[in-house]
Amino acid sequence: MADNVTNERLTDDAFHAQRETIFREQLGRAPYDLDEALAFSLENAKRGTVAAVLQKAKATGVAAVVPRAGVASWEGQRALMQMLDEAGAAYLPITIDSLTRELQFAEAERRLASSTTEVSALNGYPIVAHGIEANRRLIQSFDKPVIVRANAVDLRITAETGLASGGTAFVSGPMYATLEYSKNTPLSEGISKWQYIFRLMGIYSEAGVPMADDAVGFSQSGTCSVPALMHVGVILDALIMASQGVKHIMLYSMLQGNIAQDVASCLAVEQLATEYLHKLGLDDVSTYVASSDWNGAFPERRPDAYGLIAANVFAAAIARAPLNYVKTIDEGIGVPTAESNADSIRVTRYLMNLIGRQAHAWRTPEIEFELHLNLIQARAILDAIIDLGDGDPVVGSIKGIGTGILDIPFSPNIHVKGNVLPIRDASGAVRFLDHGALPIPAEALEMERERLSHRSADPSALGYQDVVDDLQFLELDTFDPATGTEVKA
Amino acid sequence: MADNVTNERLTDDAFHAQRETIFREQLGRAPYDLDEALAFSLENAKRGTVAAVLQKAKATGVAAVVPRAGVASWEGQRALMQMLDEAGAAYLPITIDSLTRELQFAEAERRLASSTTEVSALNGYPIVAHGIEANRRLIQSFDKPVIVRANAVDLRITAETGLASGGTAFVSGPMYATLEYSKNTPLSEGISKWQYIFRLMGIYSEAGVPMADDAVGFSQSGTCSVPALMHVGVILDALIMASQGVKHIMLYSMLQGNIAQDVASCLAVEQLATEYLHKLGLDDVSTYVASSDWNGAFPERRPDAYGLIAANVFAAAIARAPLNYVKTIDEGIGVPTAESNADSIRVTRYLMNLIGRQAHAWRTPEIEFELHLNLIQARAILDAIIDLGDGDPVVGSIKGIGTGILDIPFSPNIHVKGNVLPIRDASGAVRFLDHGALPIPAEALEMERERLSHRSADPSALGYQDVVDDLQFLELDTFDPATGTEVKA
Amino acid sequence: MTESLQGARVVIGSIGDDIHVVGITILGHALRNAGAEVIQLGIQTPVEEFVATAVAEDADAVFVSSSNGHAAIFCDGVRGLMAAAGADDVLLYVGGNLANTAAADWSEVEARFLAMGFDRAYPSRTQPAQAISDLVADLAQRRSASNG
Amino acid sequence: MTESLQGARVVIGSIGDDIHVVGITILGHALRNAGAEVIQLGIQTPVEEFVATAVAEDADAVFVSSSNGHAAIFCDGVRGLMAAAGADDVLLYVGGNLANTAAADWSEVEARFLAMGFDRAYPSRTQPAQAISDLVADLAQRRSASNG
Ligand code: B12
Ligand code: B12
Repeated sequence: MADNVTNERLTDDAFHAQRETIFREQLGRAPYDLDEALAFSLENAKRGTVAAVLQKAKATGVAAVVPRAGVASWEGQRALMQMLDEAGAAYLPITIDSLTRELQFAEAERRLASSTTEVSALNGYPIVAHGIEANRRLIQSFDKPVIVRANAVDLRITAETGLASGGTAFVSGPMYATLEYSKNTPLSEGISKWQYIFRLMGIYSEAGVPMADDAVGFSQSGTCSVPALMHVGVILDALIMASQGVKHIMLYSMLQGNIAQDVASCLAVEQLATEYLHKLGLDDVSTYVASSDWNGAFPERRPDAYGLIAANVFAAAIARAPLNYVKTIDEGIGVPTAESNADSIRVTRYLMNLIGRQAHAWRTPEIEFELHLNLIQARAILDAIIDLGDGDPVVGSIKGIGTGILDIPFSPNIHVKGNVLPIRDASGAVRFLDHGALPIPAEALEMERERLSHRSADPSALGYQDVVDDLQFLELDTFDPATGTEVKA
Repeated sequence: MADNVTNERLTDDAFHAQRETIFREQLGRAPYDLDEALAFSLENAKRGTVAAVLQKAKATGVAAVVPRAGVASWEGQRALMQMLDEAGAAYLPITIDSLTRELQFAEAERRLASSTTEVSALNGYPIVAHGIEANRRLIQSFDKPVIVRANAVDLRITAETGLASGGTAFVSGPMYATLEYSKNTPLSEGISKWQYIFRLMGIYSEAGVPMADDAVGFSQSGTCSVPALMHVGVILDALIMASQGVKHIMLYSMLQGNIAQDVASCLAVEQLATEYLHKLGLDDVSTYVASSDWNGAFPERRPDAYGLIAANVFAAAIARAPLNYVKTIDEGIGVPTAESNADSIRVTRYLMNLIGRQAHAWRTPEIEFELHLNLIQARAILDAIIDLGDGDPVVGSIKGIGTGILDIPFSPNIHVKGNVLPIRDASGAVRFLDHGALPIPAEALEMERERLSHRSADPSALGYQDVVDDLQFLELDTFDPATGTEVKA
Repeated sequence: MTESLQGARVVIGSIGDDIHVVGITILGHALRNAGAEVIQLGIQTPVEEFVATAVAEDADAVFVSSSNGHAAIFCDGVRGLMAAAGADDVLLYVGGNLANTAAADWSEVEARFLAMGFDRAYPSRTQPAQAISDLVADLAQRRSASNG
Repeated sequence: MTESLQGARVVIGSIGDDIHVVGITILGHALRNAGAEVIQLGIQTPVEEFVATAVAEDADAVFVSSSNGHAAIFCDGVRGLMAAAGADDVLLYVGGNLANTAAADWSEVEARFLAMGFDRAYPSRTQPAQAISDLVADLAQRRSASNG
């Protein structure tokens, strides 16, 4: 199957055959009753959906702020979600543990049994182990809609369970799951497994439950990356989603600390999505920019983390992103406490409000510079991939990984060339130190080179060690206690 | 005496006569031995001065971050300063309690006796009650220089004590102390008492100890105010200081939440100071913009306070202010704990560093708009005042208070007309709702009217209640928990 | 605009060495809007001036504000001096920022000021509407008590 | 560039279901710079693969990394399987982010992993230089112990 994967929509037959197989193989049982699940979901969706929240946010200009969070026990997860609800999350997350994601359902169940409301032995909520009935009770105990958050190559059972339980949004796609999260999986396999999930979402949507999905692309690598390259992944994920019938797509834009570049990144990803969805004739899709707080190494000290989150919110507010995925002030330490989750939402909302009022004043020439650069880079790569696939982005991506016209930095996946390296310029904006075989236009390379020359008179002297140092850029611990000032790097 | 106050420098005779009188009247003793104090100070200044810290900050572009803090007991104050030192304060504050400021030295001494290291019965450090010897031990126990912070009409004994104890900077001036801090004192009296202090600082400076002073002007009224009007006070204070021989002046610029206006405010106050000091032939004075975190009602919740401080730091960093007076995340609650002081300094430093690197990208047209507006308003008022005094700003100010060409909002002082009212526009920038008799040029009024029209189609419909509501603007508590979004005002 | 304080006479000011003017400005404005006759003493009002004004103006209530952390220093004697001046029936309210550390617990602070003889003590951020409706109630109760 | 690990053979990877790759990438790079022969297993390495590789490659040390909060789940069996494979003399280090909550106390976490049989356990944010100098010391001690 994985050999001739294309961007075609899965047929009903193929979908249902695959459905039988995975339920039998992974759970040793027949599939959930889909009609029952759709009927439940339709009823449940009357109470609200993630798509509706996002539509409202886009229309009113008041951004939805959403955290990520999951613990093992039902009561613990209930308490966590209640606290996030009160803190003002626009919709509520259920983040799934990584044993479940890796299909180790039995082990997840064992660890759930050894977890208490206070102590979680898992790094998320084992949604399969809890079972649909308990999940529904959990979800229906809140007024706000729920997103089920997970990322891995094969989340078909997790998605089936999450959607049947009343979740109205899901996370991720094949680019992120395969190339940023898996060691051995070929991209073709990741795509085909995710196409199943998107088709499932399509079926729910066609039944009247508008399912939404986070297109993460290469935007959560945990390292800095050139925004255009992150967008390539987002757009490819989005095209694959939309082709299977997903109608509401959240476009990730990870914020990296250089505000002009971050604003441009949010603007670019929306523009690119519109362009390329249109190019493939997928016009009836709604998109929402999801600005996402910095996803790499966070400062350990809370005040610094507040500062970093503030810098991110500035960018998101200026770009008027309708959705912000917020990190917490405990990110650099460990799984956040309930209180720090609430505090992180509050500081985000406060600044969204304050800066949102003055956003129009901050569309600067620097943002236009970054936007132009971003667009010409992303279009060059996307066009080359789609051409390589003779118009099919799936075929093009799979081939592109082999030739390196699709390549990313710091990938754990053995099939990725890994010749690309990002580096920060003197202002903290992210550039290519090495663009490998990515078809970056000469104009863009020249723009980047000029910017890098402010960091080092001879940009070619910048090397791997600078890349490594940059990984900790936002920890920014350059304080000299003796003089009470920051020592400039 | 107060009747014919001018901007002339105090003669040595007048100074020493006044010195004898105040020591006798207020402390019932002879003045401190000035030669001994100068000798001590000169020796002590070798370890560093506030002026030197500021010179370095201005030269390197790495801002000095300084908190304000004072408690009653010596040990408590020592512990507080040590913590601020470790947190990275560029120089250390000793804030004086308000009984001492109001010359109730005996009562302050009684309350000191009932204070412990843990519990302070006073809202600051009673510097006169502690005595020079103890103060010197306190100041000399730190490597960093010390600023003595106080504000009131008559701080002559406090200043004498602070300087003789080894402080190398002092706070405030007659505009702030008289018009923002006193109910009955006429401006002439406030000016003449502060001229004494500035002359004292001049004497130290001439002896080789470069004393620095915060020109606060109308920048700490506790309410929002049009920046140009705040600057008028700062410039008048600075001119009076410089005329008595103060050579290092920190120019306050209070940050109010609209970042473009705040950046412009920092740029304007420096430009105005240079212009008007030059106009009066006072060219050998160094000035340092002191961005000061919002000084009005603070949000009660810590994450909100972090957000507000972050917004302020953005402005300060873009303006490249060499000095930032930081508020704390506990400001809205009460006298801050040591820990929240440290946290507030840290978040400030983190963002100064991060945003400082990208400051050049944010000199926007909006900032130029605000800068132009600020300058034409401030120059019109300052020129009118100086004209009224036939070239003497002191004479002009005193007359101006009577005619209302010098007027401020929310003054507690009975001599102030109080016809001026500030109001926020839709972006949070502060405009005149009523400019009373201030000689604001037509061009400026038109610029403001246009901006206010975005808040209300009919700006003349905005009234006193809107002003009152605006006082709590930065508490911004518009959160709707049910939807998890901010409800726009 | 509610006129529920029609006829009531309220003396208001910041006490002692306190220079915070914003709270009393707003509060005075709100009391006036609610129909009261407001005698605004402004900042740094000595205890004696509160008492003398209350007597001279035949006040129904005195609103003492203190924000600078020195409330405990200056508020202690108010009730005693009022009594000595024969004005024991005047309502005494106190508000502003009565503690002097962020760590203070409000219920303890409140108890302390009630013990000093204030009829009501308010935490910071009290909305004027709250104080106004309390005053309406307290005045009504007085009236019915003196009628009954 | 210090070459103090010349000749040492180090197996490194993220364990179990962990996909965090940045830490092991940097650490591998640093070990290589210090002269070691690095066998990089990448992310999601099963315990069995650590053991088999250590044996096959005749490793001096195995660096197990776990960041995702599941360290306790996967690290328990490493020492036992190494012993069973007759490779009991291989140094076992573990690092990354070993607790699974921000509230955890490091000394307790460390004790737990040492009890599992690791020679050293490291808190998050450990600089590679620290681990390298510890490894130099541990290897030197082994060598002198086996010589003595
Ligand atoms: C603005 C301000 C200033 C301005 C004041 C300008 C002016 N002329 O008014 C300046 C900068 C000058 C200032 C100075 C000082 N301040 Co100040 N200031 C503030 C601040 C930021 C806001 C106060 C305010 O205007 N609030 C808005 C108004 C509307 O609210 P409000 O005053 O609470 O009043 C409302 C209610 O409380 C109620 N209310 C008030 N009084 C009463 C009375 C009654 C009977 C009733 C029913 C209701 C009521 O009505 C109002 C309705 O909205 C507060 C912190 C904060 N809240 O954010 C600190 C604060 C009050 N200040 C403080 C201090 C310590 C000082 C100084 C001593 C600082 C110093 N050491 O230099 C000096 C005071 C010197 C002196 N001699 O008094 C502390 C008080 C500490 C404490 N009590 O625990 C605070 C809390 C700051 C802090 N966190 O440390 N300050
Ligand atoms: C980037 C990141 C990600 C990226 C990873 C991308 C990638 N492919 O690597 C993404 C977004 C994909 C991700 C996913 C997840 N993450 Co994550 N992630 C981070 C983050 C922000 C930075 C990690 C990092 O790169 N640090 C920089 C490197 C250089 O530091 P390091 O890894 O600590 O390594 C250094 C040292 O520790 C040392 N070291 C490391 N290992 C070893 C071993 C030995 C023997 C020695 C001597 C030294 C050593 O060497 C390095 C030298 O500099 C951290 C939080 C933080 N630190 O800010 C969370 C964090 C590690 N993640 C966390 C979690 C829970 C997850 C998820 C489970 C989230 C979820 N529920 O969806 C998933 C994992 C799923 C899975 N199957 O594993 C938690 C872990 C909680 C805990 N342990 O208490 C953290 C702490 C975030 C948090 N506060 O909740 N994550």
